[in-house]
Amino acid sequence: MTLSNMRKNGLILALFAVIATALVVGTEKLTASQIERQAQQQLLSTLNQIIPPARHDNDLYQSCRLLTLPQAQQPSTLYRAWLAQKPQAVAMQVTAPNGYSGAIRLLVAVDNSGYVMGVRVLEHKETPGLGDKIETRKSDWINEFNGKTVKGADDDRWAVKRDGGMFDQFTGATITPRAVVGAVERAVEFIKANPEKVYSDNLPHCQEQHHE
Amino acid sequence: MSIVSAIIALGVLALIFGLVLGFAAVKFRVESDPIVDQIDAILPQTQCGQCGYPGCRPYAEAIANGDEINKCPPGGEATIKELADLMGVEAKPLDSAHGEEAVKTVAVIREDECIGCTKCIQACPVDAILGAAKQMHTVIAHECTGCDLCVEPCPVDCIDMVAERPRPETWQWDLGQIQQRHPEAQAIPVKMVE
Amino acid sequence: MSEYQQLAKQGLWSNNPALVQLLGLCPLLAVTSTVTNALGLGLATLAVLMGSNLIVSLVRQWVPDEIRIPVFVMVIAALVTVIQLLMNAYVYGLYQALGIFIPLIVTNCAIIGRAEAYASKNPWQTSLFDGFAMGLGFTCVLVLLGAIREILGNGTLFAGAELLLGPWAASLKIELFQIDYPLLLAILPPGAFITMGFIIAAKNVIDKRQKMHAEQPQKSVERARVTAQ
Amino acid sequence: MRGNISDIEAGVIWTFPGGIHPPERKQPASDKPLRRIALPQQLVLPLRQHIGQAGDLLVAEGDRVLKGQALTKPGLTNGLPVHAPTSATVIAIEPRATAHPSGLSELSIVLSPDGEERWIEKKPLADFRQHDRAELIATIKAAGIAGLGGAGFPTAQKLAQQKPLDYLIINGVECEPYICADDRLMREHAEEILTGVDILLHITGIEKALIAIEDNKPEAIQAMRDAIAERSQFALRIVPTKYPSGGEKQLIQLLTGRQVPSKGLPMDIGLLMQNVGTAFAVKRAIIDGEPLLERVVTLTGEALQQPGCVWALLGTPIAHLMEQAGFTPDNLPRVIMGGPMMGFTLPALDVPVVKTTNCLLAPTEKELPPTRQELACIRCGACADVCPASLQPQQLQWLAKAKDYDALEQQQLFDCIECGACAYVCPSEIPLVHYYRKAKAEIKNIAREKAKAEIARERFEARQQRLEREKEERLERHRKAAEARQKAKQEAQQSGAEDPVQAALERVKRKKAEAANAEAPATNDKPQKSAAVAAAIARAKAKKAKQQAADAADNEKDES
Amino acid sequence: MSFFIASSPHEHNRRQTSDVMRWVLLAAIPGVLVQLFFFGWGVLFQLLLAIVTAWATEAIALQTRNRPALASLKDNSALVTAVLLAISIPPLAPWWVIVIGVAFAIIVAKQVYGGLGQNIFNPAMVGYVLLLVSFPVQMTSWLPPATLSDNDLSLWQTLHVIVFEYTPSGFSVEQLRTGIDGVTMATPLDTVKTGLTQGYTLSELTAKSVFQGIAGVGWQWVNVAYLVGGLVLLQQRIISWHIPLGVIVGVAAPALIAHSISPDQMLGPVTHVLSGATMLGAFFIATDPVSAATSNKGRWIFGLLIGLLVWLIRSFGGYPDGMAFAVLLANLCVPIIDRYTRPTVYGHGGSA
Repeated sequence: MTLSNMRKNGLILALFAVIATALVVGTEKLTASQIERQAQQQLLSTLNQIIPPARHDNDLYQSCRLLTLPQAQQPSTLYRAWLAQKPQAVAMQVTAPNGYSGAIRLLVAVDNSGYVMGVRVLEHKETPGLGDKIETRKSDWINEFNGKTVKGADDDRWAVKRDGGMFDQFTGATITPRAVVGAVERAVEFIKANPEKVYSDNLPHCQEQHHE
Repeated sequence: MSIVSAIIALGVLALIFGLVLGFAAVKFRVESDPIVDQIDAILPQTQCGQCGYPGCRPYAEAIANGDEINKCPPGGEATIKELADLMGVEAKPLDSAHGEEAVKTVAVIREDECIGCTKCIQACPVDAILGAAKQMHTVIAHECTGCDLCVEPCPVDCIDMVAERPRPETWQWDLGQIQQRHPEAQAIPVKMVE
Repeated sequence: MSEYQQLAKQGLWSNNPALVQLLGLCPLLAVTSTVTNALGLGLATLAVLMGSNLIVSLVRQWVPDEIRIPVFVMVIAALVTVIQLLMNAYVYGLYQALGIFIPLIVTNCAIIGRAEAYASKNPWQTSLFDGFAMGLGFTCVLVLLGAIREILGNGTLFAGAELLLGPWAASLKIELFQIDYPLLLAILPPGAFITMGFIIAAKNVIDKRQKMHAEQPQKSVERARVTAQ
Repeated sequence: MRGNISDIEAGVIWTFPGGIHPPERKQPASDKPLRRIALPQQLVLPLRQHIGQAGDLLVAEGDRVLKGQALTKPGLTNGLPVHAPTSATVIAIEPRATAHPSGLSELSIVLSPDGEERWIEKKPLADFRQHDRAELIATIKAAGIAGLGGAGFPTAQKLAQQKPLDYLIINGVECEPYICADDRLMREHAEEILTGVDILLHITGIEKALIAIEDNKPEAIQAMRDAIAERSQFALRIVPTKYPSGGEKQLIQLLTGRQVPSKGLPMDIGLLMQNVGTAFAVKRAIIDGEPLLERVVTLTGEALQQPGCVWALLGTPIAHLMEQAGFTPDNLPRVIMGGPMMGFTLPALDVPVVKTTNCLLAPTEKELPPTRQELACIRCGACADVCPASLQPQQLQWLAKAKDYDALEQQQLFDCIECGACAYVCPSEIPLVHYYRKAKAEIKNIAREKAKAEIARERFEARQQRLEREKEERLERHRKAAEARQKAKQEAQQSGAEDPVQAALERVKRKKAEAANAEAPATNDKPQKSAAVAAAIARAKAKKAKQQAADAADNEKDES
Repeated sequence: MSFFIASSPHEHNRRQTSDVMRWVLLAAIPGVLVQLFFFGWGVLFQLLLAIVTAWATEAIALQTRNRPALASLKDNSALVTAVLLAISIPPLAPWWVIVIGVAFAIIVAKQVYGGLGQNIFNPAMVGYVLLLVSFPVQMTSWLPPATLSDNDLSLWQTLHVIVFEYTPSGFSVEQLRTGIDGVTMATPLDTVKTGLTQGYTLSELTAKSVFQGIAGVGWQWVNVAYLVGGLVLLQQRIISWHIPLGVIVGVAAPALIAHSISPDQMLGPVTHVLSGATMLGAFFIATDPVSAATSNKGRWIFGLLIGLLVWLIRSFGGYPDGMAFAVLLANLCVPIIDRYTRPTVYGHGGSA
């Protein structure tokens, strides 16, 4: 009685498990390439917003390289744009750790002369309606960076207006813009100071990238 | 390769758990508790049949099988609440199709009119009427549940249902009641927020 | 009332999983900041619910009582994973917005609740329909909640519909009014709780009104004679 | 911290949680000496004036009785007799409104005094130390003494308990506003009270008596202090004025730091408490041989022209006392039996003074305005702060409103002493005590109903079994009869005799014919009865028809 | 003659709910006056708006619930909610801020729960948190105290700002907030909060003009005034001392320890106690009987919990002040506190 019941239950449950797993695995196989394509498109559309197609002739997605910034624990991702074999611009993923509610991930594009081409927010957890004005969907504040550059190591214009800088803060939220400004400043400063590192051919390729 | 191993791993896991469950189902079977007894204990035992069942026990069995809990007028709101707690369902208002919650009554036989037909004795569900054929009958008041099943069978209509007389020790602290007895008194209304 | 009508009424109103059973509140409250998100999660839940009800109903004869829960869970988990993968592949934008909440559908008690309460006892046709009705009821509440929160919090409706329905849907977006100071609370999680409370209250009010207006036919039940007369 | 003997001996006064300080208003009644009032026209003596059963009647209507004559004899249980407070004629024995908040009636003996005050023969035991315990207790019981403080527990019963006791506490606290009956008694009869206490000590064998008085009665304290000067077993304890320090449990906590366990009695913790009035009554019963015939009643309130404390015979109608005190009601006439905190209003003034009547308060509307509209509870906790039993009145109130009786019992509703402190302070004027009383009554009723339902169930099941058994027996009988018939038939057929059924039928026919012949002389008995039954049925039918006709007429009237 | 019957007790101390509430209102007057002095006429307009809204919404809500509106309005409880909320928000906040806040407090936090006595949260604080979460810009736009302000707004100008969000001459609130040193002023606690995240030390921050005095210009006197009002309430036995003392100790004790360990990062106890909403919270908000614990021991715990939470939020949380959140969180704990601080009932083995 006990044995037959055990056998029956065990086999049925195993059967279901096998079928269910097979189903999941099968779907995964079928959709894998499509998912990869989607992720790629998503990133490309962002990249193309800040590095216009006219400025490059290489495949930005394939140009991905990893670079470890000084004092950073994890490497940052770089996308480098070339036009006729000449380095044109680089888009760098940076993280502003001191957002109002956690880290803000940014993509900062800087051209070969050190001017900001565009900044986009990849991910953030700021208060909706307040800190989320860093998104282009909500406000065009982030475009304030376009065409700016850092002069010297201690450029005190790179701060929000309340702290005496040149960037607006949003009413009610100073911490978020402060964090973004700081992170962009660091990125621009580094790229401007180290073009040889950024455009170096020896950087490792991104592996297993964009597995969100 | 990973596909096959994933499927095998899950299959084996499932097999093991299936075996364990199959084993547990046989070994740890519990007999269900006698819910009918618990329900029966809550019902007021008037055996009046207003619920549509012949007696409280049959109604308890019906509830255990999923019948509504709001069919007992003698028990009223309190009984419904207790049943709702026991059965884990929401308390509903009393189903008025079965009658209204009324004051507690006792059957009284007007003894000089009784002809001794014993019909009420047969009707009484709790044997609370004393008497024999062609002898005058009387109700044992403290055994009467007030179900009024004896009223209808009486051929000479000599049974009355009278409200239980309040005694000082059963008195309900209702200032309105005092006024009924002493019409000249006036209650300063105790304005209670119910 | 036919069985299907009965099921539809149950799912959409009288036993609505979100409003009455209060099941699956976690994803419900987390993603309903816009109509689009709400609709996306609602449709995903609807699909899972129909699928799980159908499968559970079909296999119910072969599943012994002891292992029915693991089997149901497995069926649901597999379905959700499949749907998650499909969304990732074909509605990527929405997937990114709903991302972390899709797996939560597995633990949505509404789904296992229906499998257990209905599909495991009924034929596949009605079970499928029950899944549809319940899922639709759930989706409706989600969309309603999303609409209220989106209007209060953003002043818009159907913002981002293109993520779900394709580029043409971008024109669906309605800008109701431009607000300088949106009611932030509405799009924050507490706003979802409060709005949900009001929706449930409104449902109860409607039910009560209906009950008052519907004149109860005065029926009377025959007393059982406990004893011989 | 359970109060130990040395602390108690040292005269430590503990404290109890909560309590309130309502205006005392003992004056002007407490300033006037005790006085006697004119005999009333009638005395109404309810048979039951204490906690327990009523006694059996010893007199009948029309009997003449002497002062002090017992009118009832206690039954086997905890009963007490009642006595004729003066020589009189029994004019009625009937239910009369009794001194109970419900205004319900109880069987009472109505006396018409003859004004002669002829005493029955007294049997004093003046030298009480020569008599043994049982005899003294029997005398106290025969004197009908019940606790005069308020509860009315038979004193003899309290004394008869055999438990080791540390202290006898004499309660002269009288903490309720207005009341000064014990105050006056102590001022004027300190010596007698202490003699009573001596007797109580002798009976119980307790070493020491603590006499507790609130510090707002300096004259009484002085009188008692003077009286105990020579008595070493006595100690006076002055407790600070706070309501309800005179409550039995609270006073015990004040004097000994001990708490009476829930549902327990003071004697469980080695204490016995008696009221000063009771001690006085004991003295009179033992030393003078006079049963309990009268008590001190405070007549007070601004609606009375002559407030003061009076000696009132038990059974005196309240109306008579009111008349004597010059009752001039305003537009909110009220008479409260007891004090303003725990007393109850009387629906009518025909109720008598009973053994527990310590005060009659007739306030004007301005003096004690009626409660206003109950407002929502704001959970301010003022009630919990003043509750002497450390209950959570606001919680209890909510549970009582929700009729959650299980939770009420869990939160110890039955430890509420109904002192009214919570309702006194409630800013929302919620009649808290009223809710508790209703809930308590309801819980007790439910328990009664439950017990009754259990009996009903047993009887129902027994009946079902009986019916089942009878049915089986009947079937068995039928089966046997059928078998027998079958057998007989077979036998008959075998023996070739005639069919027994046929024979039986013929026998019956023959009998009937005989009966028809014999009918004429036999009519005198049976038919007459059946005629009476028929008449009864006919009468019932006629009544029913009339009822229906009347209903129909009513309906018509309604329609028109 | 007809006699009146009633249930005992027949005596009552005659202090009603409305009296209790009236005393709370009276005791708030000194604080309101000080606020009026430092922050201008706006305080008065906010009070008026709040009171009108409170009465209107309470009346409508009661009407909808089929309850007698007048009797409940007379208990003054809506008035207390309105006043507490009005004095908690920036005086120049647009008119709709206070209207939304009070309406939400009365309808959702009070009437939806069943009216006075049934609400588990302090209605005024629910309204405040709603506003703070929903309109952070308006709710943090405090003016610099009058003595430090560059602008002196007249009655008419104030009204104009509250109604149209600009002065007749077109200045926004943001511009009005500029102090005498030309920098936009924040409250002392706000200054500390933002300053510390920028890496300043406390001594640098407290050197700023807002910190003149013991604990910040204006705010210290506001707190002192509420303390005075609170003492009146104590003296009148409207509130018991357990909650206020608990709150103050709950703030000051951890502040003292933290300050002595890390004087450059952690504010001292005196600053904590005399800034922000400490005194208002301790004496007027936390003591709301409906949502507070009921036993004395429970009140102690309740007060300490609020104080500790306030200190934690101020020191480590996202907001410069945390009274509202602390009170609401403590409100949540009240049933548990009440459950476990229930005194032993007489005769159940408790000590005497």
